[in-house]
Amino acid sequence: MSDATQDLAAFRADIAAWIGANCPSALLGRPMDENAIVWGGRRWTFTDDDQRLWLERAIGRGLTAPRWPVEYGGAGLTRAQEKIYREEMERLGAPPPLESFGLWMLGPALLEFGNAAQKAEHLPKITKGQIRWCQGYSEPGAGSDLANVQTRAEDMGDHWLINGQKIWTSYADRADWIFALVRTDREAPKHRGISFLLMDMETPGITTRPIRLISGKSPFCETFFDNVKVPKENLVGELNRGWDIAKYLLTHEREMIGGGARGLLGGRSVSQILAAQEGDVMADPVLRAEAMQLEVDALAFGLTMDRYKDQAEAGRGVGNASAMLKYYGTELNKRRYELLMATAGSEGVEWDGAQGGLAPEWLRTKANSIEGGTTEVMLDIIAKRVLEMPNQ
Amino acid sequence: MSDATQDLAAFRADIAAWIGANCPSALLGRPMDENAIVWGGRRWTFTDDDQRLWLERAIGRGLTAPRWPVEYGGAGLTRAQEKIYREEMERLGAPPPLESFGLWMLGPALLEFGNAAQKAEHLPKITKGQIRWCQGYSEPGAGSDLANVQTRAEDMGDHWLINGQKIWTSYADRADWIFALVRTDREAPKHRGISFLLMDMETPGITTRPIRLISGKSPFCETFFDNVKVPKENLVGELNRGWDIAKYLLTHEREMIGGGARGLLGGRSVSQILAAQEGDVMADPVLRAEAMQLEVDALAFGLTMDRYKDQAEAGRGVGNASAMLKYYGTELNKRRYELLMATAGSEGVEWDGAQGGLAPEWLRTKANSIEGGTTEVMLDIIAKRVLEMPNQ
Amino acid sequence: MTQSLLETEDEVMLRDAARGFLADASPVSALRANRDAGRAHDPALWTEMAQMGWTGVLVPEDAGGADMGHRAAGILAEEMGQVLAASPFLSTAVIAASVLRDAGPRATGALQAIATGQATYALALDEGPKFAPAATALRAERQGNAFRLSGTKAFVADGTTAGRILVLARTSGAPGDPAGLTLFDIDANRAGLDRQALSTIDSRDHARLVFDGVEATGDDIIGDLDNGFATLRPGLQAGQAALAAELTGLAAGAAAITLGYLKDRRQFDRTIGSFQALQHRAAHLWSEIEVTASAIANAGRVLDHTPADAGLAVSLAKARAAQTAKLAVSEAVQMHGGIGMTDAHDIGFFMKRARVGAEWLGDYGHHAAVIAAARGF
Amino acid sequence: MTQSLLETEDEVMLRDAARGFLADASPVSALRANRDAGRAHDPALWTEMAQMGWTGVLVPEDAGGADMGHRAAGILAEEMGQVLAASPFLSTAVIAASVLRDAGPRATGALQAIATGQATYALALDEGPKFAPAATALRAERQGNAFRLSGTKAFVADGTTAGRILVLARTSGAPGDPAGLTLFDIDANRAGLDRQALSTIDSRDHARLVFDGVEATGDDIIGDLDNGFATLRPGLQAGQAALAAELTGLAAGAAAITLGYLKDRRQFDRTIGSFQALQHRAAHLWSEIEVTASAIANAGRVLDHTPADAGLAVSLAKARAAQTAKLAVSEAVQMHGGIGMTDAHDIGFFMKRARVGAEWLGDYGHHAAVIAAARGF
Repeated sequence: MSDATQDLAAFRADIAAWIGANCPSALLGRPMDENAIVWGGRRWTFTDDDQRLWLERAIGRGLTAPRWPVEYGGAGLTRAQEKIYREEMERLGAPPPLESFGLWMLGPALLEFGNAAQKAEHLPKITKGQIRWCQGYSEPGAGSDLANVQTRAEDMGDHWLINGQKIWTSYADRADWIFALVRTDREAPKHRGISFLLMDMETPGITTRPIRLISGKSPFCETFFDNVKVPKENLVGELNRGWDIAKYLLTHEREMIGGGARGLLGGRSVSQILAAQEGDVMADPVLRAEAMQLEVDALAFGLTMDRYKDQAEAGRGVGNASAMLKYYGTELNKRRYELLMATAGSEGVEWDGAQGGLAPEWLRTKANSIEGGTTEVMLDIIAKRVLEMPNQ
Repeated sequence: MSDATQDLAAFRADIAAWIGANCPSALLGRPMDENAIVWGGRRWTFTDDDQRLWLERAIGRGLTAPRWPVEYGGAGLTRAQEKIYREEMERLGAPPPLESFGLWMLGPALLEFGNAAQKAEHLPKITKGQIRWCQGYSEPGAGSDLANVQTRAEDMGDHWLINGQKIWTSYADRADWIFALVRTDREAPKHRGISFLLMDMETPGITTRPIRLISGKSPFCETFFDNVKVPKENLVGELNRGWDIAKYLLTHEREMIGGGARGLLGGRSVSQILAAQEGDVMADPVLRAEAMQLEVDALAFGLTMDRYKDQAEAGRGVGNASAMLKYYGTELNKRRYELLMATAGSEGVEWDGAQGGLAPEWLRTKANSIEGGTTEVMLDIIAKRVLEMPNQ
Repeated sequence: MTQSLLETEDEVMLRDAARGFLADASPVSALRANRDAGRAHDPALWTEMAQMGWTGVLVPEDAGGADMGHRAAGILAEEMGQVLAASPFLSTAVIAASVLRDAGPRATGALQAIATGQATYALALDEGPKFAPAATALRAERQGNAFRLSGTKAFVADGTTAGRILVLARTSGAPGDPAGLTLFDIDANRAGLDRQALSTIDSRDHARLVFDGVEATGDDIIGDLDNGFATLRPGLQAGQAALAAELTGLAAGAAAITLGYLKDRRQFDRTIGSFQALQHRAAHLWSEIEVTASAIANAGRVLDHTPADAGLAVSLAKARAAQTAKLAVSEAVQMHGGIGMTDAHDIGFFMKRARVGAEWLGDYGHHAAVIAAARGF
Repeated sequence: MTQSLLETEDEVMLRDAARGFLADASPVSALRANRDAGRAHDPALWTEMAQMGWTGVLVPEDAGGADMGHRAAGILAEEMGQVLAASPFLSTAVIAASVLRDAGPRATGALQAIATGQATYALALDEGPKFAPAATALRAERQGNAFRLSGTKAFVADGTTAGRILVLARTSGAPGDPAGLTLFDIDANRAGLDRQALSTIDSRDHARLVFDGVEATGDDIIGDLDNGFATLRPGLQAGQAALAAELTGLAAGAAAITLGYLKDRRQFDRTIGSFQALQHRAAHLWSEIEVTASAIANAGRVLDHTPADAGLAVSLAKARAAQTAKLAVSEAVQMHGGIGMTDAHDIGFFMKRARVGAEWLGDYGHHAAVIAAARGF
């Protein structure tokens, strides 16, 4: 056994012991429904004390952001160590102490594109769960054409003046800050002239309105900017080069959403769910065949996620192939929920019946193949950039 | 009961009696494999005397071309009568006395576009099975772009001079005459400048070469034209307006191929074939579900063919919806043969095993969605012409 | 196949009239308004349907009905599906009317009440999450001349609003046995019957019905004792065919809205309907709807002309319709993109109703199995 | 999941070397030449494979093998699939070698003969049209110390050319019983064995083997009497995994040829690869191949590291590979249009081999059922 392998084995034993000693036992193995997620932020209230305790302890060890530098509240782990940490968390059934768009999206962007002051100001508040972020990319009418940014930021000398509207801002009504794409040059070609800006949601002129979805829930908002004054130093990266940051984050988001296809079920496999169904719906050869095919594809996709993770951890990027993960993972998740609804029969069509929240979850999956780049855009990316097929 | 209905009932009784009295009993219910088809032509040899007798009797009553005028050797039936004739033929298990591209394609074109002399010359030889026709549309390199006709016909005053090459000419090596699209104006836009020409295959300068297919069979040929002299009167319709005739025939062909999806199996349904399979392959839920789904779709498609036939018989055209019949019917037929191969297991992969000619038939179905307009072209037609979706 | 699947002139006129009426009287916005008001359907719409003769579409003329037949009922259901019009049409005018018209002169009054729009019915059948009439366990215990009904019906369409309940109960045998069932026709307000409204995704009236010793007499029995499955069959088949028609109309409605959107909406500086990948998918969807429409027409024709042999035709219609509606609403929501996910847009209503319709009266697998059995495999 | 699915440096080198060698030594044109010459495969190619150590890929080093493991065997099979290279690699170097390496010191000579390329094997297993080892009916009747084998093996890959036959025979019990089977290793020229060549669509060597009292002794038995199913399992799983790898390589090969065609071919005045509907289908196909490649890599890793638990991983690989190859060749032929239907074009060879590979050693349904059982439903 090499030294490196020995070190990792030691790390695994160490981190498993730490999780075991620090994660409140009531949290272990608890189903990961919506109420179990800790988002943090100024207005956050914990469901119970165990959640608070677990977050505090994780912050103490930097484990809300395992791979971030220690100076920003991370744990400074290597890729290999982070993988082991996540494996042990999953094995022990410990929930993530904190989830946030700050951890997933803004943090990586700041680490790559932010200046020293921005990192020092924002990253620690993310790792400590003090500030909850939301994302302001899409605009009404733009759809898949994300670079069609109309929200304007005018340079007023000592500040930016923002006017416009964003849509699909996740939980903007509960977020403290927003990172957004704004147009800073209206003369430049579409993909130029966009900048990446940070704004406190409490700034005068920012209002939000939740969007009610077909599932009855409102995880997204419309967010309006009416003469909003933003300090000049809130610009991330170069002026008019915000699209570079957006592309970086889009690839990042795709991998996350594609991978989330497994996560959304809280780790339960199709087979486990079927086993829990009432009656023998699997006696229907149509449903049985669909379940078998889904299980085959889901297992193979899970291995593919593992393979791409290994590739990323080996320092080789995933690049445009992330479009495949996003495409395949979200379509698979839609199939999964169609099957679950079909096996649940009439119980599945109740908002609050014996199958609990199945119907809203099913409807929610329909957005999987739209948000973060539609299935159609993913297939375009694979065709054009991976397969290098010609334009007309 | 109305007079018309009474007349039809009498016609049904009459035609059934005639079929019963005239079709040799050895032919009734015989499987419609390739050897059972009577194509006719100068070089035709019957498999047996019953075939010859049945053809002669059918010719005597005009039933090789039921709806053609009596003067050309048809029976002059109405649409409703023809439908009854076909129903009774099917019910009694009587085989078509004659099949040919002359009956299916050239005849309808001549009846619509030909002049009196052309009809008098060619139609009787078709209905009597004396002349076998083939079709010269496609050219190498043109693919789905049928209007990309390069074979040239030069006006030499007293004759046309033909030079060029056709491909996918069905049974050209056994045909007596060919009807072909030729370019008569090289300056005009692509769809103009094409004419519709008839040629005797024995004319000097015409040669054919069979194309071997992946099924090992050669139903198609390449046909070469090297300074072929053709009489001026062999032009059908207007000069340079041959594309109108081609379009007319393409719609006609599509309906035929789409409908052939049922006919290709000689009337046997999937369920009958499955019932004849060795062992209980239907115990496999994947194959069972596929068989169920195929049966559902095939039954519904059969009803759709009936509905469109009724519509055509009611004097309302089918128009561009024929693209749907062609698309759906051929894709269905491919699914059917994929299922049959899967249920046949290793017996299916022999060229000449216990499943007989299944493998070549399966491979042959792969051309269904290519010939007569590809699936992609059919979907384009539906999108553009039926749904009126915009061009870019 | 002897009956033409083409629509007769009368049928074309009926369809046009229905489309015109429903566009005004019950657009999708009416469903939204009903939902927001916590109302399963609008009694005024039902009154208008009665005035047009729709409630009596399957009621014999001597009971005051229009007796237009199953193909006509299917056309009405298709048009209702196009705009998601909510009413007790299927439960009452199709299912109950089909059962009662075979029940002899005693049922004339009930049929009259349906034709006039005064009576509404619900069919209390399934006790588990899947369609399974033979699994009926709800017992009707004989007590002298009367029966006491006890048990639970899990999912009853129109169950909270209907004035009368057709309930399939076990009078002998054990659950799983298709024999030993009896069909009762009882007042919905009878003592011991608890009707619990379910909150379902299609915003229509569905209920759990708990029978706690509900009293019934021999007069409440439709058809023969212990032979309720056979009594119910014409109603079930009529309901399955009409529900299939509704789903096909729903698919066509969702496809039409989507096609309009594809032609309007611009992105990347072009109309999104000009993207070939979307064109091919739209063309495929149109083909599926077209093929399913044939199965719908056929089911209506067979029920009208040779009802004894309708099993295959009805199951074919329901199987195809469930599958086609699922495809249509999936494509519709996906092609609308984000806006299709919002409650403010109508398209989500189509997706939710399609799911309920796919389950009610037998899912795809149930009907495909009927077809396979009929075809000998 | 502890083993990384990424290829090691050695594996990348092996793949590159195999690709280079096969492109020269066995392009698709070689398969065509073999077929036209009425030859199932080219012995010279086999000799070269032996010289490169491929025939010994699963033979232990002490028997003269390279012992590179199952992942390596899969990489070789994938590369063979890419160009449809025909050889007894699967039957001999994978299946027979995997069986024999567990058979103790007695088998060392046989393994040596495989590693040097001198011995070739065929596995005589299926007696009906579907993979069903337990259904084995071919009997080995005991006569003193000897056995007499009688019966028919319906579909034996490499059956006419192999020098030796591994035959699964029933020594007790009845057909359907997985117990009571015994695995024999006999010379292919033994008296009473009639090998009838089958003409199959993939132009490879397949045969019907008729055993008419073929004599065998206890020395010919591999493993234990009546326990042949267990003896065969490592060979079957290794063969299934390698066949899955071949099919995945075949899918990738067909997709690559098609992609090249789409980029070259012009129609309607544009490159057909610029049509978005074809782009989306090509992208979908690429995604499926990519996902299947993970299952292939995983099966190799599991067989190398935890072979006792390989059932799920192997069936996952075979199920995915059969499905993916079917999609790939269907799309390939359709996208080629007419030219793809001609024997003169190579793409048809891919379609034919994919069909045989989908059936051999268990079809999609067989392996999906194994997975469902392993996953508890």
